[in-house]
Amino acid sequence: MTTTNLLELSGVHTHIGAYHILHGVNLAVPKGQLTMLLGRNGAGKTTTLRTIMGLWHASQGSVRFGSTDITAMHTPQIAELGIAYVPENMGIFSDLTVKENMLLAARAAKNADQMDDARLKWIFKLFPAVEKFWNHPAGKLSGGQKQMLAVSRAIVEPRELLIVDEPSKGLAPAIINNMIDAFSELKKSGVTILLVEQNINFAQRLGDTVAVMDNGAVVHSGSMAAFSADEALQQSLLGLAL
Amino acid sequence: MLETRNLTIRFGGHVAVNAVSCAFAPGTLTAIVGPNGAGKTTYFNLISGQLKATEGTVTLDGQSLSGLPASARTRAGLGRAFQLTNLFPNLTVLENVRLAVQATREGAHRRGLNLWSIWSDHRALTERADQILADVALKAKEHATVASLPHGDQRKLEVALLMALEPKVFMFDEPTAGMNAAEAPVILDLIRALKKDKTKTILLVEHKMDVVRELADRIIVLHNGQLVADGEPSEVIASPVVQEAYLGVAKEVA
Amino acid sequence: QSNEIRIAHIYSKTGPLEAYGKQTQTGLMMGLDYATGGTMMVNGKKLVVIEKDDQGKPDLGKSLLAAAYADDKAAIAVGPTSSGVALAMLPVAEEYKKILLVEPAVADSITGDKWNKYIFRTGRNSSQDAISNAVAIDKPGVTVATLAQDNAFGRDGVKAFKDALKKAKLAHEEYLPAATTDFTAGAQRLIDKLKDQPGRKIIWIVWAGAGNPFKIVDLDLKRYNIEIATGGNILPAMAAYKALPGMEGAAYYYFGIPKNPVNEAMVAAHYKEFKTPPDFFTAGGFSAAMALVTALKKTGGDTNTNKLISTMEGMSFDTPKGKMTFRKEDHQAMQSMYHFKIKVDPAFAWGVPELVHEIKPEEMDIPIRNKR
Amino acid sequence: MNKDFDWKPLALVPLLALIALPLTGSVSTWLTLTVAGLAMGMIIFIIASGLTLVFGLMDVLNFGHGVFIALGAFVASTVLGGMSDWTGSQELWRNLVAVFPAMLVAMLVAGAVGLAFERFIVRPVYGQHLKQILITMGGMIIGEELIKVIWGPGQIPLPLPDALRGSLFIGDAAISKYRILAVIVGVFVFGLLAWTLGRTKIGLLIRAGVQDREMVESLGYRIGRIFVGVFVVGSALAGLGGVMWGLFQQNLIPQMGAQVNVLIFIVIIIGGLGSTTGALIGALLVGLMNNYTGFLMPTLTQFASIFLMVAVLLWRPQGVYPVANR
Amino acid sequence: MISRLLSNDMPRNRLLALLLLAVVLGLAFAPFIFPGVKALSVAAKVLVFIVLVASFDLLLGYTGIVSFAQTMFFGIGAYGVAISATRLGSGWGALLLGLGVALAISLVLSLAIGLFSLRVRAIFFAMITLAVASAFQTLASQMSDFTGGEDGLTFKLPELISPSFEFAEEPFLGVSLDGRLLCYYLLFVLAVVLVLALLRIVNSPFGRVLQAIRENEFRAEAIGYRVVVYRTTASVLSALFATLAGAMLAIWLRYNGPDTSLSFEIMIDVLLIVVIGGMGTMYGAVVGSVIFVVAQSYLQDLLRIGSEAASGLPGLSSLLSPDRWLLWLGVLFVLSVYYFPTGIVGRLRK
Ligand SMILES: Nc1ncnc2c1ncn2[C@@H]1O[C@H](COP(=O)(O)OP(=O)(O)OP(=O)(O)O)[C@@H](O)[C@H]1O
Ligand SMILES: Nc1ncnc2c1ncn2[C@@H]1O[C@H](COP(=O)(O)OP(=O)(O)OP(=O)(O)O)[C@@H](O)[C@H]1O
Ligand SMILES: [Mg+2]
Ligand SMILES: [Mg+2]
Repeated sequence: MTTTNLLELSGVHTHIGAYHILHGVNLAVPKGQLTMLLGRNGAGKTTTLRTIMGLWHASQGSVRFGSTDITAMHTPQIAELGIAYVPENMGIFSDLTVKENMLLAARAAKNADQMDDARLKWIFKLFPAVEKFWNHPAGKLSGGQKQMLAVSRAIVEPRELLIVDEPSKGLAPAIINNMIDAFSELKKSGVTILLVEQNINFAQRLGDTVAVMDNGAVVHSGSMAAFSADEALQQSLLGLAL
Repeated sequence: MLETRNLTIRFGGHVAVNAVSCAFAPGTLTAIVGPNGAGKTTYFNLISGQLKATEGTVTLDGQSLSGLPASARTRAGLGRAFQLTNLFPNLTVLENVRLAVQATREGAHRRGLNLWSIWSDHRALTERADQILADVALKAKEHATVASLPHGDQRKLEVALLMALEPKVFMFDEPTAGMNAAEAPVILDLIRALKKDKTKTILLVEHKMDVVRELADRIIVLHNGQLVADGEPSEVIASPVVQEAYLGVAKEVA
Repeated sequence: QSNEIRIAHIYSKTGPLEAYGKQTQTGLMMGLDYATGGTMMVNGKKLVVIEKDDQGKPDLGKSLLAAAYADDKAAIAVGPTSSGVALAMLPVAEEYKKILLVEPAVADSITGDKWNKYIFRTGRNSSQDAISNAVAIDKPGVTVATLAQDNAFGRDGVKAFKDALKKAKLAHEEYLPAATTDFTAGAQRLIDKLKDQPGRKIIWIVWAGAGNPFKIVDLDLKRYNIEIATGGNILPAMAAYKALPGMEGAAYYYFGIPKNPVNEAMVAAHYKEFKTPPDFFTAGGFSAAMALVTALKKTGGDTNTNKLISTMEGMSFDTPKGKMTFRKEDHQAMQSMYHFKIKVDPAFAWGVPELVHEIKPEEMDIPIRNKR
Repeated sequence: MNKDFDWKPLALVPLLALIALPLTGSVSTWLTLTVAGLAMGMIIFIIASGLTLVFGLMDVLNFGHGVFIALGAFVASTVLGGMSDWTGSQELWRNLVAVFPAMLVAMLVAGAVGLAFERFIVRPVYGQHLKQILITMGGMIIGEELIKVIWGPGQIPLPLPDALRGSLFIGDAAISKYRILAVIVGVFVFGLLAWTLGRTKIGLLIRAGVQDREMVESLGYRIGRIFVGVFVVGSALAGLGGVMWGLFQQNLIPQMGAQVNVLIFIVIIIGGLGSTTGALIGALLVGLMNNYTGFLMPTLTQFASIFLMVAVLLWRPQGVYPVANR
Repeated sequence: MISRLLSNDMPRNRLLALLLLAVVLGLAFAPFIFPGVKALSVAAKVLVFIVLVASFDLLLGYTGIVSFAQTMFFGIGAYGVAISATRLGSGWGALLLGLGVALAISLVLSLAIGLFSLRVRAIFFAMITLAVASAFQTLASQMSDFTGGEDGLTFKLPELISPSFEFAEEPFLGVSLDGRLLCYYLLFVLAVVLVLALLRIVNSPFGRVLQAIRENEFRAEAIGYRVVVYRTTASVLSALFATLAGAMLAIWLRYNGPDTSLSFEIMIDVLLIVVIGGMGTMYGAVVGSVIFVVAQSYLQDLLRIGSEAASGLPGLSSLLSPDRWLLWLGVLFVLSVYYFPTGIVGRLRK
């Protein structure tokens, strides 16, 4: 199977202030697949995602999205190319209602009536809380509900690439199942997904390819199947067996 | 003994915690589980005083805490770590912990209002803080500012602050959420050590069922704000409410 | 050193009264030039003016005056623009035993209870303003109500005015906060008090500052036959008078009114330099210069303070407003004021005050308020 | 939105007027005061409306806002000064023809200066209140001094066009004509703002951007440009407010902007930071309150609006219409 | 020893230490190093501002409260001295009584404002204090029988610290030994003591709690600190120190009026100094005050030189005119926020 890479980072270095965080990250996200980015706390996963989104800029190396070089582009431009991003802290607008949060994510809609009904229904089915609290201020949601809203926002309109930072944290097992369903459905519809995850089961069930980071660099990448099978590798990279 | 009686809170029409009566004995670890939005965090908020109950009471060792503000409840012996990390972002890791040590040790409320002694003279506080940081494996980063810590380390610090308070009641709200599987044991070991102490009351909100199964002496289940199950871990997990509403039938992943 | 006479001019070069202060400075320089015949010399000594900016701040004025006397060795100081600054400065003159010629600060207490013997004033004081206005409108059968700022300036003014009214009846005193912008409420109270009075009804306004109390005519006072009267003001402020043709009052100065050679010279010089007529405070600065040079000429250029004081007490000197005399008791310059009536002339951007009558110093009974 | 519209704050305005009725004594006096107060409120609303956007929505504590008000007024004086044929005319339409371009030019100039102000002064300090206070204060000083350089440090007159002087009468109660114009302009500004913020996404975007700028950008919005745009509109509205305020005062001083700062901050706070309706109510309440206390207890007028603000905050600590749940 | 005196809060940077040493020595010997009435006035103003700014930094830098009422308390101190000296004569008793009454009023007022407003949103607190301060200013000018209104009060103080008192015939090192000199040293000692006291307070356990509250009020409450108590205590302390600074001003000027101690302009100067110096560092107050007050006092002189140099270029020279000194002060505001985001002390310590 020959796959083209939708997103490609090569030799990316990122500095935050005086700190040198990423030391030459090479990462390829094949089109139409779900790529899992794993690694210990502090390995640089979040930093990598933020660098892709242009929230921090690489000091060296390049980031390509499809045929576009997005290394130096500004965040809104990058998002407009068709990338949705769920940050680690969820980025909920707590003063706005759930509806308003969703409306902002739906770029094509001018007001709430113009949002895609079928898609909303689908979201409501996956994450009932979003419907239930539709007119509530989002700041009042529970931790898990916020997480659901954050993911719902990312999928309210179709996007080519979905980047999600730890979507499963704080979710009840039943909802994690929904989340897994959601991502597999999205994948089926042709969306490419890049996920950072700590929940290994989650990672294993969904991932097509895997990349493991440590100390600001990708130290392993390959297919999920091969990674799952190789316990010694897991042990050495993550300090545990899946 | 921590006890809530008929504890209720309404937000407009929505009853987030509905008449929950429950007692927690020292020396036991009670896990609180339930779907997202079940009211677990809100229940904690009611106990620790971040929210005012619409109805019901909270007592600790027979002393009523109901009218007290959060700070007074903390001084009375309730300790709390938050679900969403909530620290002093521009102070160093060490100072964060030291502040918590100062807050509750040795009648230290007065010490907090002490305007005239020099802070750095209070060596004992620093030593204690250092010790706690060693416990949560953050010693190496004690001079880093909190804002620059990765998410996982912030979670650890959150727990460290709780430890520093040396409360009678420990309330953990998803302490390992977002923590790497290799790091989580540090926190879990701490909780195990607390359990050994046998005098502490421990409440733990956690979605990872393997953790719950291993640590809990007892599980209570909240659903739509109501207490719907209470008992032995294996029993409760096997019960149909939990299987259906929480675990999403048998497709357990965590 | 002995070939120079240093004069410090401390005024609001900047701050809220900047525009006034600058007029004074212009007038002072023109006056010195005129009085010395363009030489800036008196008895072979050069007059040097040192400018200092008090920014309208009393504390600053105070330390500047001290610095002027001590560091800059000024023999005489002129200024300042604001009364508050002047009052803070008075003790400094006494401390350093040097003359302070106050111009144009108006507060009565400068030559009243806060006075000391080193203080002279060429500018008019509040009483002169108020009393001249009283003289202008004080007729039998007239009912007057006053509208003033609720501060020392307004209350002093009304008090002096009230004391000077002999024939007219005072119906009401209205004090509004100095920062008032909407005068409707005050106007309504005035109307309520005046509307049922018989005879001629006048609201006398004493107001300095940003608000525009003349807007009350928009409430159509004519319905009740109520007129408005007020003193003179600087030209931009008199733009508001355009809406009040026929209004009467008494002014300190208007360039078209006094007929004397000094005024003619000043107006001509001012037109030449700035293409505009001189204003209120220009005349003041000019008068101060005339007083200084007259005194210095009399002492033969001697700046000994006691000698200057004895020379200046009772001294008369020419100014754009005619002859002024420093009263011996309180060193206040006695001077004419002008009863005017507003005429609207499209050639001018302001309401033009036409002279009705020159109120000579003798016609005004200005009380002596210092405790000498 | 209409179903559960919170009418209580709206009722405050007639309530205040009713309380004042027995106190003022005569109906015609009360009517004069009330109508003048409401119209004054409208003028205050116009000068405060820009700040609703800048401070209320964008959360920029712009102490320099007053400078745009002053700027608008001074620009108007120049424009009107050049059209004395039109302003001097007795015909209303000719006067309005003169006032309209004055407003337009004032808004354009204020908006353009706002653009520069945003770029050089406000942009580095979004989200940092303290620095905003300082840097905009600096901007205010610079602006005021530049006004002095251009128009001179003194007072300059801005006479009201002839046909707008004087009053109309309802029985014995007088209503000055200019205030009627102010009400018309105020209603127009209110309508436009309420529509833009209520019916389009722009209001949401700004509020979201204030909370989490990075997230809004990650959603693909160029929040930087939106902020610039809103700031420019806010400044232009301040310029318009300046024209109205200047014509009301009839004379201008460079410090006039600083003088209205506290007043408009009070209005915005009463309104609930960012709510247009709230700001309108705040302005009307302040206008009425000033007139009633001015009539009943003149010495207390200065404290009236502060008292009002404290009272409102005791009732609703977030202002009458907190924007978060608008 | 020095370290205890500074409450173990050392400058932690050699340049900063040298700078502070220079400031202290410069102020200690100011009458001898910088001759002239103006220079001494500037030095005295620096002393007053150091205390005022340091008191404000306790509130702003350490506790994170933005208040515009600091000059109100400053004014209360100044009026306390001024009114009692005007009414009760020029004795030490009157001076102390006035100060005592002023401190009591500040205490009550700051307590009231604190308890009421610290419960509302931070930004509302700022606006409320702004409104209260402006109302207070109006009040001071309206109660003119008592306060002298806009004109203010000029008064006499004890002989010992008045200019007319000379305790030695001969000048010493060219400086006449008079009451003015004594007055300056009184201020100097007061300033040193007060700043050291503030330094002690911010480095006490209490001071640390304040910083915690500034960082995250919610969490500070959760770990057991009663936030309202701490914040109110901080506002009261800050108000009291500001009152003392006001008294120092009145003692030096022997005059007080609304513009001198209550004006919003002073408030803004104070804010700017805190930012230039470095928020949350008492040393910032010291360094910032010196730089700012000196710059403000001599800016006009500097501009005069500039505008003479630029007299050939009409546009530039009207901008460089000394009358437009405020313009440049405004530019200074803007630039200092741009280039010293952490203040001088923050930058040096980095
Ligand atoms: N603002 C910052 N300033 C300085 N260092 C930072 C900052 N943000 C992150 N870092 C550092 O960058 C490194 C990588 O952090 P990052 O957040 O990318 O880790 P992560 O892999 O996402 O960890 P986690 O799983 O805990 O979220 C960490 O060592 C962290 O301390
Ligand atoms: N301040 C509030 N105002 C209104 N509703 C609230 C408030 N706080 C919580 N809620 C609601 O109460 C319910 C319970 O929330 P809570 O945070 O206790 O859930 P939780 O059980 O902790 O869930 P999670 O596992 O997702 O953290 C939620 O539906 C939430 O929306
Ligand atoms: Mg991360
Ligand atoms: Mg929760």
